[in-house]
Amino acid sequence: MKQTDSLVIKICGSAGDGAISAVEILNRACALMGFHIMNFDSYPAEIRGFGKSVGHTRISRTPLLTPGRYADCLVALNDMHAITELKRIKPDAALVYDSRPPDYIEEDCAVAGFIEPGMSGYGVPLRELSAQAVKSARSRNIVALGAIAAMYNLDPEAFIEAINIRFARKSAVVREINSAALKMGYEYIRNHRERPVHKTLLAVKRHDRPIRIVNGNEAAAIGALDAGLTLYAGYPITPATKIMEYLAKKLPPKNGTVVQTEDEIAAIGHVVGAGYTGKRAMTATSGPGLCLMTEMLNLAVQAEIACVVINSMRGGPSTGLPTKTEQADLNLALYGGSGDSPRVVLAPANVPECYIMTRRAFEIAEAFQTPVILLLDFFLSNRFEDVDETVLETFEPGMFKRLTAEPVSGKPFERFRVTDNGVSPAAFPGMPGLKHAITGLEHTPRGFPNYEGDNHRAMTEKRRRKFIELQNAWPHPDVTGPKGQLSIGVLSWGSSIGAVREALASPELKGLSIGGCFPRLLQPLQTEPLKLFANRCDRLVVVELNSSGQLAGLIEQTTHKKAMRLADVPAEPPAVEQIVRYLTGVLK
Amino acid sequence: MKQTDSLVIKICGSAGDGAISAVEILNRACALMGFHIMNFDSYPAEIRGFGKSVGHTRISRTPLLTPGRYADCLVALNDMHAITELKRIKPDAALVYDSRPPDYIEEDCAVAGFIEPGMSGYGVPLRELSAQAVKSARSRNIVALGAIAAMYNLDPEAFIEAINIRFARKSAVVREINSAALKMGYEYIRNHRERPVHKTLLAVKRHDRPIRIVNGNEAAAIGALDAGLTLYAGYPITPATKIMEYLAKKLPPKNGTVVQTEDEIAAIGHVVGAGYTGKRAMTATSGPGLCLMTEMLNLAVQAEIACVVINSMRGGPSTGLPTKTEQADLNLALYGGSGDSPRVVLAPANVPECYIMTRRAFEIAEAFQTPVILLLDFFLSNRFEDVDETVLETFEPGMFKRLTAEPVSGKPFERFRVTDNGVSPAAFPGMPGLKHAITGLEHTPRGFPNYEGDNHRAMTEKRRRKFIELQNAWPHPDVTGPKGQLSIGVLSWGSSIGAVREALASPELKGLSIGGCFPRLLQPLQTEPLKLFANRCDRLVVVELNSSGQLAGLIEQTTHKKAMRLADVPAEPPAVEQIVRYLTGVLK
Amino acid sequence: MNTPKDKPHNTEPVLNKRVASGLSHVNSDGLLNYRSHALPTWCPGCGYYGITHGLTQAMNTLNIPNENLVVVSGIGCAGRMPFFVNGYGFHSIHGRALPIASGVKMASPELTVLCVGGDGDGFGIGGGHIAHVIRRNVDLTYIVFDNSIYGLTKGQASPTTPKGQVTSTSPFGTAEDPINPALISLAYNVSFLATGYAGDPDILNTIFQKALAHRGFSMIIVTTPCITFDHVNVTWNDFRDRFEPIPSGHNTGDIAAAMQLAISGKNYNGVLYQDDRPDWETRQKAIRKKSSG
Amino acid sequence: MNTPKDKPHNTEPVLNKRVASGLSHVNSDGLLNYRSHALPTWCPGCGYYGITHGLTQAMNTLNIPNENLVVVSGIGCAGRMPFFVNGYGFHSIHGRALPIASGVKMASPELTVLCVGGDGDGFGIGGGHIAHVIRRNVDLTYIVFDNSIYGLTKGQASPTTPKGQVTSTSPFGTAEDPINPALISLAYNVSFLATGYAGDPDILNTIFQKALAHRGFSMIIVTTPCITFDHVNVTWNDFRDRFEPIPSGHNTGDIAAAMQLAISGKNYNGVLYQDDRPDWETRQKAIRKKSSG
Ligand SMILES: Cc1ncc(C[n+]2csc(CCOP(=O)(O)OP(=O)(O)O)c2C)c(N)n1
Ligand SMILES: Cc1ncc(C[n+]2csc(CCOP(=O)(O)OP(=O)(O)O)c2C)c(N)n1
Ligand code: SF4
Ligand code: SF4
Ligand SMILES: [Mg+2]
Ligand SMILES: [Mg+2]
Repeated sequence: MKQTDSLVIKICGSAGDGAISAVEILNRACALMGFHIMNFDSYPAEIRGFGKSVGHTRISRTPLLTPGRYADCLVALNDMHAITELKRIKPDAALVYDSRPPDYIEEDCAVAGFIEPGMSGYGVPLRELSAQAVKSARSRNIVALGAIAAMYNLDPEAFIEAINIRFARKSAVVREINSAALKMGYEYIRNHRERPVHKTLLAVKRHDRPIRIVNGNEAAAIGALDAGLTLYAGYPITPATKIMEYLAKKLPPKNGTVVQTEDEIAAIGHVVGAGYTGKRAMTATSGPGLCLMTEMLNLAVQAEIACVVINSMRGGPSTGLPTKTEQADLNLALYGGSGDSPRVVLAPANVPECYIMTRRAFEIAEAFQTPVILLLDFFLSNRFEDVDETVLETFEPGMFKRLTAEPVSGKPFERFRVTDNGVSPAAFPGMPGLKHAITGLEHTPRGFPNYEGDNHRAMTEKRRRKFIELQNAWPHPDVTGPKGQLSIGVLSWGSSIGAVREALASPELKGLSIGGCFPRLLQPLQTEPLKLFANRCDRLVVVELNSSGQLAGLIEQTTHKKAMRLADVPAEPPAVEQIVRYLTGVLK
Repeated sequence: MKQTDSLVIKICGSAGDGAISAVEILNRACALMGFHIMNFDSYPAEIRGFGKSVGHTRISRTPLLTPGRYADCLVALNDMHAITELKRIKPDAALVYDSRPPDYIEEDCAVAGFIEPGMSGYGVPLRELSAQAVKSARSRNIVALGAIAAMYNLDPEAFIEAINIRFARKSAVVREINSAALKMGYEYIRNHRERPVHKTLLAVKRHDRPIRIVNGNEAAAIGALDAGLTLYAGYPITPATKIMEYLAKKLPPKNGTVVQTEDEIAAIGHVVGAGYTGKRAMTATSGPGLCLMTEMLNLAVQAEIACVVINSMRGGPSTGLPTKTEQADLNLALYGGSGDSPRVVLAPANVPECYIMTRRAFEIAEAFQTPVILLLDFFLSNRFEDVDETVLETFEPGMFKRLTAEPVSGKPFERFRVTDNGVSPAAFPGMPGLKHAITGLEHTPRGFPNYEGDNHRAMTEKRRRKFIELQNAWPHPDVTGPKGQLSIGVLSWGSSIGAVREALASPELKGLSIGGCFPRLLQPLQTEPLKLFANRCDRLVVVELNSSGQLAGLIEQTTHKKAMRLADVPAEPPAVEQIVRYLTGVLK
Repeated sequence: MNTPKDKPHNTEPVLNKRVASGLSHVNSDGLLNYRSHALPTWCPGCGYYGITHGLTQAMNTLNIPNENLVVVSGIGCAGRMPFFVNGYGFHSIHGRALPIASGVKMASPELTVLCVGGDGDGFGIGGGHIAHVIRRNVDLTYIVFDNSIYGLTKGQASPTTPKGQVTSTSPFGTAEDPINPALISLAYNVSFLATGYAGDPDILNTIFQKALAHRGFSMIIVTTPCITFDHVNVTWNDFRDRFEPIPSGHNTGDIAAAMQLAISGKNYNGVLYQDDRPDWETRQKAIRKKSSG
Repeated sequence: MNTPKDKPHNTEPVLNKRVASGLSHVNSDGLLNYRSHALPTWCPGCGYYGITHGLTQAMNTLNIPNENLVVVSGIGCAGRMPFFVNGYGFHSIHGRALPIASGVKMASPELTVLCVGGDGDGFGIGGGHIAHVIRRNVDLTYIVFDNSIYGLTKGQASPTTPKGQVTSTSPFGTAEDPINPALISLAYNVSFLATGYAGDPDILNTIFQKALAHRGFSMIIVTTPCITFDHVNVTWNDFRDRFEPIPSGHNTGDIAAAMQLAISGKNYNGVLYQDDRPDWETRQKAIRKKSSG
């Protein structure tokens, strides 16, 4: 019986088998016990009912950086689908399967036939026990959860609490019979196996603070709510739709408005209109939608209007791979606009950062009167993490503040006054004494169209200058690893940072002269700290999920140093193992 | 009386004064005499009738690289406007003005009052002579042309020929009275001045080949026609509209179709639809329109469809400066698309190249099954050059050829077969035995949607690989200057190349250890020759009309060498003088 | 990393044996002639099967050469159609099927071009294009699969969702009034308009035949249930009763009368309007003649 | 390099003395209250002056607080309007005035939001947005300056250019049928529709007053000549005769009757349709109440 720090569990079934909801209960139970969790399920790409669903979660004593790739335990609610998951389990994994499957499952389609030496089979009569508890096979998933509790020495009471939370709105009977199903699975393992425990997860203290289990989309949506969002305008697109669906429930009670527009151009149009009146507004989309927003974002740059856009990336180009993760929209976010069109680009690395950086995005947008694009991706949008509520509550607003104009009598108002830091005091419709018109044409300080070179140059410079302050005020990129000269400096961004950090902490690389540098602010890039880091490194490696090495190019521009690219498009989150292997190879 | 190689003439008036059409005749006359010309007029930005028009042309014995900035001769058809042009003349310039202006022109508004020492005033009773010749002041511009012929020792017969061409569709009387007006101006100078000649333009041989005077827009349009364009779809936008207007006249007689669509998305949609059937189709737009096309261009990348887009750049961002030149859409052309979305970007440097590269663009698009973006700009679109017709006639098609599939019986057709060079044999609707469906989703070689990592990686690589062949087959960037190590290597692109080449050939810089490197193919960038050049240079300077240094960034990524930026947004073509000054500064 | 390399969904088609044998009677009608070998990825019970059935029948009757058939679609469940038709297909991007199909037809007028898409694709993001294809009268047949929901993105409101309906983006009911696509198309002055419903493939068959034969732009709006994401508006249950035949005596050449039908509040199964003004190609021929004259 | 640094066009406004004195009688009507100090950049003789005149009169009568007035426009000659109005202005991008104006109103419902633009801006590139603002019934007043031409880009065909008209992009005449924007707006189920013409600012004044008072989306289509680029379709000469008052007895609450007027081939000067369904903000209030209940 091994002890372990973290445990990866996969529950696999057809849609309708309850794989995903079992993992939800498992997450909740583990969070109640004080564990950290990171959960990233996979759904069928097509709508039709018979695709494979895999609930995948990792449970750990310490905060998690990735959901892990290989499972310690695979639960088969559907044997056919479970078989295809066998390549993603550890050599010593446990397999939970129905020991009395229905007759129609053919011999060679039973997952139990695939148990290899080193693995442990845990046959449980899932269907039968479920039938005993709830009079149908529907709670097989709950029975399996009971088995898991027994196999990993987890407190069944926490599971029952989680079941009660999960079925809070159902009848007491539902809660009771499902609790019974859970206990049956638990007792079955305890009573029918000599060594019921597969691995022991080292115990932890229960959290003394409230814990929420949220994914990146929810965290960003909550961030927007807490920022005082007035208007959300959006058009459905995977993986961003859930942000709108969440806000559609939560924003109206706060007197805000959610509008589903006719397309993405209208969505960003609404946001820009709202921003122009000084209100906080946001939209969320994915690559194809961001393409359509570029013209309007340019208007916001030229007319200096605050707006926030979340872009959750998926595989591309074009419609691409709508339900797979990728990080290939960086170039579009940075450069997707005609003319010199500087806009702020932020990329959170994990779920809590989705919250924090969405809130911060509104401040930046307002203080610098600029569009801010937040880059999430399918992985980050959909992965669940346990989030300490204090993270949400202790957020300190006001890192950046809007500068509002005061009317000066006799002096015409200069909405676009050329100032040292490029920021001009703003005014909004409704304010007396500060009336003005804004335009997407180049304009004078007062906002009138003007096509002269000197004015254009001054205004172009002004718009660029705004970002120097941001560059200075924003926290420097996280730098990890030994001090002094490094053999390799590894850079990464967004949701890939977790895998890189986990790789750097791995036994294979720990102690080697490798450091990491992880910027969150991708435009304006913080040139000085990046150069400092690059100068300490013999080689630079940039890890990202795209094929051309989009951050790598940016790093090369900034540091004038070659950046090796671990740029891959696996249609899934980066593998820690691949990063370790690559870096080991570079060192050789 | 100075001799000179080239002569810059400005004719300045209100709209309606005929400044622009006088320059047109002047160009034609000079081309007939065998001179080279480069002409770049400026119009009022607003529609209303009383803005300033400046016809600006340069005449030279040798081929021209820029239209020059400072005039040898300024003709004032409107004194008020001409006064504002005085800052753009040479110290020894001649000023042609109406020596008997109408009474209502106030004293201090007469341009003659601004003649400085060193300048030569050429008072001509423009109005009176015109009245004598044509019974109205309407031909003052032609009278002024006569004066110019005399002042620069140019053959008046060539002017009369040019007048006849210009008024070919008018009555013989019109041609005669205008010829008379011309002669009056000519004789007036010859008879009333002791030293009629201001400067002598060294004589040249008449061309023995037919010469056309075309601007970049026309050249590109003719290129598309000669390439066998089937469909032009476009939406009006400055400075690209003229391409559509030209083709609307010329394409229908060739059985083609011009469709003015409801917006730019529909325009590129039509082009992609036509390209999908194997026909040659094109659209032209400017920055705001290109923004709207990015999503569809991505579809063309993913579904591997040939299409050609001309983007004529203007000042930005957003609506920006619609009638001013700039080179700030490079980033958008390179990177404006979600996902890894490689597309070809070409930038011609002058008018003949607009022709050649448009024709070539169709070949590239077809051979590599990809969108091709041609970057022109306001300056290149609107500047006229004399083009030797043989340039057009000697174009050799077939540098790149389309690979068409043959049906193989029993074997399903693989439209997206993974090949060594990334190019898969294509097939088009109507071909029996090769039916297939294409999609913007990631797909298998046969074109079916597929979301697996291995397939996605293979297809992403395939799409990138196509450009290696192009990179190799395309002529290397022009490299000028001394061999061996250089103090400075100057890079530039598009319409700015002319000014850089002129600067490098200037007396101030000639003979110094400065070289130039001028790529036309901007994506894929030709890495090896660029690195080779960069390695020879102590310092790199990139000259371009944008503020962030868009090509400079690309060069840094490619060469891992810092690129100094002469990146300016003057709202006009680059000044040779500024480049000379900058480079001299760098050398110090 | 949790998205394991599973058996590819919807990849190279496998002609499932059971389905193939079940389809053998259909095959005897020659229907498979216009079916590709890929099995539809739609939910079992989706109305789209009925539409497809009507369409394949129509093409079968008209005997359109497969290699001259091009099906262009946008994105959505409906947008998957091109993969299931035996011809050339272009599954393009969301909302842009019409401009692309127009480009196809303008550049290669000898092709038979069919355009299909959902209500969101057509009336939401793509709504700006319809008026202009109609103005040009490009010879396309455009079939809108109107399930009054965004199917592929899992159940958001569409421009035809009734006011007040609860969807995933309108948990308290939609605030917008729905559009009347038939009336709008008539106001755009469409040269052929029919409406129908997925439950009667045979009538759809006759409608599609007329539409395909029409020279000019033909639009067919087919009401169809999304059994997965709409349980209140369009369902198989109450569906059949909603539709009635075009009133006898209706003059399909009378656009005002057609507009009357469109605002009557009733749902009709058949052709509401048709005229024979010149299509785009005919107009272009006139322009070409003029231009060279 | 040939674009010399001339005196800036259309830069910080100079109140030309002669014009100012000429306007003094206007000023005595208080009209300048809603005129900015910038002089319009339109061609002398353009119909837009008449529309502006009618509009300033209407605002003057309604006495809208200047600082609560927001004029949002797209791009085009018409789009320059915000610079000439004494209020807040947003000269945005081509075709997107409606979504932006909607965002303004949704976020700050206390503002009076006016939206203006040309026929190309509104019915060409922006045509896809109209149906949806109408579905939401956002409380905006949208004035379309319909000169049936693209003015600012120098004379290309627009969606309302009559078929066969020679323009710079249609040297052999346009091939497209024009749209009927009034009919289309009614088919979209607009809650207020009026038509008018630039030659009668006084009638426009009364129309604009009604539109501004209407709670919900109001649309006013104003026919106006582009004297610079259209010498055949809409010109001052034949203009006045084309328009007639709304027939007495017309019931503005009857949408079918309004559609009759819209397809009659005649041009009317007045309100064709108006109803009082709840506007967007009212609908949102209901949703907010439900959501917190
Ligand atoms: C530009 C863009 N925006 C959004 C999406 C996401 N998307 C895909 S299909 C769809 C709507 C589908 O609804 P509908 O057109 O009615 O087709 P159905 O699925 O109902 O057949 C959306 C919003 C996209 N693919 N591209
Ligand atoms: C995306 C985009 N495409 C094209 C243009 C160029 N453009 C500016 S105004 C205009 C049309 C103007 O016509 P209309 O809307 O009728 O206004 P008008 O000038 O007649 O008042 C066009 C095509 C642009 N600014 N932006
Ligand atoms: S989701 Fe709805 S529209 Fe899509 S296939 Fe399923 S039933 Fe049909
Ligand atoms: S071009 Fe036409 S629409 Fe524009 S200002 Fe002049 S007359 Fe008016
Ligand atoms: Mg639908
Ligand atoms: Mg117009």
